[in-house]
Amino acid sequence: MMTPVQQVVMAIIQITVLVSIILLIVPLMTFAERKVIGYIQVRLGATRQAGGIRGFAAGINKLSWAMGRIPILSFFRGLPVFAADGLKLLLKEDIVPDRADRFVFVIAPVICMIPAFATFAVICFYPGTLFTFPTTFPIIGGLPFTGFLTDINVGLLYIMAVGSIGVYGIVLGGWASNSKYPLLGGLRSAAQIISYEIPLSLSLLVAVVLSGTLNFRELSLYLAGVPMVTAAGEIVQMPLIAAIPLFFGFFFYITCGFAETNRVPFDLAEAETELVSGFHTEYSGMKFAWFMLAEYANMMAVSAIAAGFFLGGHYLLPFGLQRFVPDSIPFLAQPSLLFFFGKVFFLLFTFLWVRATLPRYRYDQLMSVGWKWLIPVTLVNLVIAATIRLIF
Amino acid sequence: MFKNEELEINLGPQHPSTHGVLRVKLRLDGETIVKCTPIVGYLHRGVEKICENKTFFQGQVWTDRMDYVAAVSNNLGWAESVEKLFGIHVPRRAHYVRTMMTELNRISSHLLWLGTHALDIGAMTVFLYAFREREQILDCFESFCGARLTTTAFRIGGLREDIPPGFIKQVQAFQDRFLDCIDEYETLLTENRIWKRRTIGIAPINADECIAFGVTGPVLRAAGVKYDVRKAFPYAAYAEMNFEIPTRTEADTYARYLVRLEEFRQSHHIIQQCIDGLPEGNVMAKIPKVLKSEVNEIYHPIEAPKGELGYYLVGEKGGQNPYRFHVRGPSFVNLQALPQMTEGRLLADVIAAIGTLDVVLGEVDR
Amino acid sequence: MSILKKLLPLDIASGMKLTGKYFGRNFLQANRSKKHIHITVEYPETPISIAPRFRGRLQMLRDEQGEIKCVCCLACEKICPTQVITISKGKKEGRKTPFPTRYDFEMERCIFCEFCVESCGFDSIILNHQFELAAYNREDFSIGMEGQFQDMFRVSPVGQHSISSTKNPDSPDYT
Amino acid sequence: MPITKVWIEEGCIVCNACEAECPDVFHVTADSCHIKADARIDGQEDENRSSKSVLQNGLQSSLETSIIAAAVACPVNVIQYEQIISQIPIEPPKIEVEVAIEVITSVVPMVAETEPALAKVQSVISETITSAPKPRITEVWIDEGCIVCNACEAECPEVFHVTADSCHIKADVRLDGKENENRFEKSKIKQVLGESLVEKIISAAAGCPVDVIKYGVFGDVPKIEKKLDAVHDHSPDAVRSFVWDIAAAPNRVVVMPKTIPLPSLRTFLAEQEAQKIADEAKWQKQLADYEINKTKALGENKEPPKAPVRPAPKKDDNDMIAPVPASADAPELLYLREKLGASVQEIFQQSGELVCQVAPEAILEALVLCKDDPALKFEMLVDETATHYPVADEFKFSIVYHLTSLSRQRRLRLRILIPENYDVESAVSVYPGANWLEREVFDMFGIRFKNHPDLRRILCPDDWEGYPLRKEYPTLGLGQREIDFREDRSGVLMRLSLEKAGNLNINLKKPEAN
Repeated sequence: MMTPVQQVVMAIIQITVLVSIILLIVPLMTFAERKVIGYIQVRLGATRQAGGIRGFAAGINKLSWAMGRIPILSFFRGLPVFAADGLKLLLKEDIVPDRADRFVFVIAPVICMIPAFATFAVICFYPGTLFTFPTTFPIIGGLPFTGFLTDINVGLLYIMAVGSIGVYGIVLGGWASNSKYPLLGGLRSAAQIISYEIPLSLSLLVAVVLSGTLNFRELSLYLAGVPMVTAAGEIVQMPLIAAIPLFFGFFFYITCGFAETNRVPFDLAEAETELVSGFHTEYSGMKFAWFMLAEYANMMAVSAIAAGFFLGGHYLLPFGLQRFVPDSIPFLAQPSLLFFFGKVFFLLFTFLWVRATLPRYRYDQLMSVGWKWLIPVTLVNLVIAATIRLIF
Repeated sequence: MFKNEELEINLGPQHPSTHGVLRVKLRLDGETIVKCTPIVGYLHRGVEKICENKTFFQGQVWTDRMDYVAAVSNNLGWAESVEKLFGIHVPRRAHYVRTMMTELNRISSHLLWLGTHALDIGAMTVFLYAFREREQILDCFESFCGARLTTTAFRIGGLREDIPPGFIKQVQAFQDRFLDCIDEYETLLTENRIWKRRTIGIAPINADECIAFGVTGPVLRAAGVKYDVRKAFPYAAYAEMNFEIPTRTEADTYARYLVRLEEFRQSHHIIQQCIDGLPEGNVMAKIPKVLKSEVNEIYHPIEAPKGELGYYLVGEKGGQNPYRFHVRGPSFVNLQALPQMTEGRLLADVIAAIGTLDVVLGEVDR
Repeated sequence: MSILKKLLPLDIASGMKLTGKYFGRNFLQANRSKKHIHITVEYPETPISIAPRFRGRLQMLRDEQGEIKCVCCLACEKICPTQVITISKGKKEGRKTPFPTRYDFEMERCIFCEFCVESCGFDSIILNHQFELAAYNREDFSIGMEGQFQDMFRVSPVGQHSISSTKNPDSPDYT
Repeated sequence: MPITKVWIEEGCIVCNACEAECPDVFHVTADSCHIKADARIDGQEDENRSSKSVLQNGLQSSLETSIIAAAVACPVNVIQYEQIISQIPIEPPKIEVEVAIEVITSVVPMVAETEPALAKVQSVISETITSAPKPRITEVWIDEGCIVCNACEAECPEVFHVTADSCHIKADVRLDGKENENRFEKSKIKQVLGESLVEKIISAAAGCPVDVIKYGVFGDVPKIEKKLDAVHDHSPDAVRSFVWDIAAAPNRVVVMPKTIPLPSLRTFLAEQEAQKIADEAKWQKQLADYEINKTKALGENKEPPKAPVRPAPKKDDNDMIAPVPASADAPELLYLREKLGASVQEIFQQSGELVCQVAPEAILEALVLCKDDPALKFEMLVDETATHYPVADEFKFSIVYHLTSLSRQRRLRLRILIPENYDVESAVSVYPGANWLEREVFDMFGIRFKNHPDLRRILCPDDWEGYPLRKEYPTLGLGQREIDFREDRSGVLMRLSLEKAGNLNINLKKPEAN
């Protein structure tokens, strides 16, 4: 067992690693958004830095121009843009509107961002030890570095509880701007989150009902089809037929996830062409960047949950199909960080892909889709899952 | 028990989806529109007054700048109305080339409409796909007359020069791939459930209201009225062309979308006929270097991409410039119907309605 | 059937397929391969094609002897819809026809309609292929016969990329 | 001096410059330039290269200046003319004699006392005048447009005196001894000074940047080169600045129309009738002239003049047939006249368009009829606009309604003529689409419409003054900053004036923007 000091140090190290990964992936996502949507729209996206004809920027530009000759690698031209983007947002003038509610205006992006980051506390990236610190390390020498921060047994509850706080940031930001378009955007967002919280929870309940646990790590392992030992000592394995509600549940969850993260086709809160930019019309500089961070971190969280619950988590095949991969195959049969992140990145790509393809729902249509369509369907799915659980 | 308060909100003049500097004053009850008042004039440059002080030759460059996405159509209207005022007989080859260019321009204008309309409703990618084809058309314009947007394409009495070598090949290359491109747009939009929900039944205006408000063009045709100036009062070489007037009866945004898509195909068909049947001969009528008009007044409408574009010209005896010049811009007249289409509906529908009316503020304000 | 159609998002799937196809094609192909999938051009590095009739900036021409061809008939000044051309007539030793002592072209108002070139009976002006017409001062837009940068006979140093490289604009036979 | 003959030599470039200068004589077609038949005495029009066409007597002196202007404007100098030139171009010598007497009497009063002496002096003077080899400046004046640049005073301080806001001719050189602004009024110079100051005055006039100094000279003008015109090469780093070239600024006065271009069958027929009568009268006069000349020539045993030829109607090789109004035969127009009766003022067709002019009081009735009558059924009002006729007496505006029948595919133009301050009945109750169109007419012309639901300005701001499309409204907007589009942006004029100032040792300051 670890001493309290060791626990604290370990937690700090893990949090630092996690937050840096998020903070790295989020700007990379903004870069990927440009490039993916650019490629889809038969153009190139970002390819270069601004800069003089001499010096560092020019060197990078030259390098990326050479990179352009190589397929696939040419996708990563203009990669330094993400750093420039962040720098720009940091250095930009921070404007607070004259009649805005100053305190709320400043606090709103923080409210938006903190829950988005807090969600990652219970997400399990790897169900076990990634590596062990060498014994030469002070304090933490010889301790394992696990693929998850905490392993609490109400992980899902925590996710749903924390995740629903983020909308307050949007509502308050829209309200505090003291401007009409942000107000409309904030109100839309409030209504939207309330409507979609229910089908989101219902679709996640499928996983809970099937596995019987709220622990993220156990959930993901069980739903991947791995035989598990219960507290009573029985060996349980997910029946194959449970893949059916899981499969549909995945789509429902992803749909609700789009709505929760305010992405197209449900980006009504910041509808570019209707409400100019919705709730963050009046925001600029770092405060705007926090909203962005929150949005992309939310996307990552949704992707990670979807990957962990529905897409087989750390194993290769989703929906419990992993059992057909014989254990004798060395790499593919084992859980891996690579599989998990591969699925997360694919889902993140899907966010961008959908954004480039679909139009936007109207406000009332979004509501009707949520209430009249998604809630009944997820309920039916839940009943099916419960039936399967009961019978098998 | 509850206090109802209406919110007044200005959509524009700076707004991403008002397509220029249109300002719409909206009174909202929640997100429902109680009153909608379009306010125009932010781009008023006095084109009519300017043209009254320019010669008939010079006037053409101002028509480029009214409906700048359909400059060739405007040029055609100007050239034809001056020719009508003077009674100039234009060679047949010039008519064919004019028809071809105008139809290309109709496609390019509709492409811009399609792209921006889809973008307003949230579909980003159609915009770029539409601009890909539009770019090819603009390349054709560039090789024909040297400019891409403000074309000043035609001259009074015909064309400045004959078509350049290789031009037909260039247009044919566009023709060959354009039908596939229409299918791409349709894949992204026509059957898409979100697109259908956003457009079906939105911003309706029936045939009687259209006629009452003087609304013309695809909006009128989507209401089931088979009226097209190209058929009703043929000009240029349209009398010799074989094409259909696409109509729908639903009179909503989706119907207008389908009508315009069908117009793509009809324009494609007309261009093909122009290429195949392009007659030989000179392209410029013999006209004096100084045009001095007789006392006459004419109103010459053409079917611009947005609807009936009419030029009203009054000629003075011996005058080198028009005594009076008036433009009946289709966008200007069509925009009148906006309150009719949006009142009692939702805020997002205003965006769809402005998009589906296809207004260009350069023409509204002139 | 219709319920099934409503349940299964095939319409969305076909749209995703199309956009996915374009992404895949662009992703797998080098940006600068022979066949471009993308329509954008990396402009300063990649040369772009200009149609022969392109209407760029006004430029005066010289004849074989290096003489200015313009004879000050004022046809261009008269026809210009925006009055950007100002000409002063003058005489020059050993030349029969009048000689422009001043030929001003105010590019900021020019609308590139090519009426001036059309009206010129002596082929003494053209609109060249220059499209990079930016400048740092308003005064730099008024182009005359003299001046370091605003010479009517030369292209501006800003527009190095926009002249097709095959033709030398300084040569007298440039058309 | 009347011009008798005009012809065009080889080398015409069909540049149209001559027609712009003198449209009465020259007529430029697509590929050649003609002398008009009306101007020629033989009444024919051909390409007229090298054959000298004789102008009609009446036109010879009246068109003199414009023909000379056209000849000067010709870029290739192919327009030639024959002119009757009198011997002494400038200057009646009588004035000089008077001046001389005055000078002499004032300078040598002692001599003038005796009559024979005076006669002697007079004879001397007349001798000097007729044989005078030396030139004399007789009068100096300053035209409009002086920019008070001080250049003339630097050149010739004896004559010119530049004050703060104007330029004067000094009192002591003037014959009348007064000093004033001296615009238009040619001030006579004292004869004594006339000779000595010739070079100075001429160089001052040449040095004037706006060329407003004019002088009358007697005798041969000494050749003084305009130094500044010769310069056209200069170093690229010359000072560049903004100088307003006032002389080149276009005239911004509103030119009001002189005619009433209101197409009308009645007017057209009346004009044609009048033209026919005038032509006939002209022809009769030509015949009569010929008869007189013939008898006169026969009486003097000279060769009789050619018989006049009746000029054939002008034929152009253009693809252009000017559309003329024709009487109405369209059933719509006839039906309208039958239905509306006396309120229809005129019906006709022109350019294939149907026009029906009704009384302004009956316009609503006419619109209702057009819309609802099953025989007409003009469902749509496509356009409504107005035209301003400031010259006309009985009316000031015409309002036209363009109606289209979608079902029958016909168009009709209804027209009313209204005086100033007449409130027209609004068409909105019949055609709701007229709303914005009438607002535009109100905005642009100030015509008010009765019973219009929302008569506000539409394109102009609400507080705009004036009605822009009226003819008296200037093209340069009211209250707009005057921008001289011909300002010296490339700095040529500035450079010239700076150089000149440098030559004259004047420090020209750069004007400051206020």
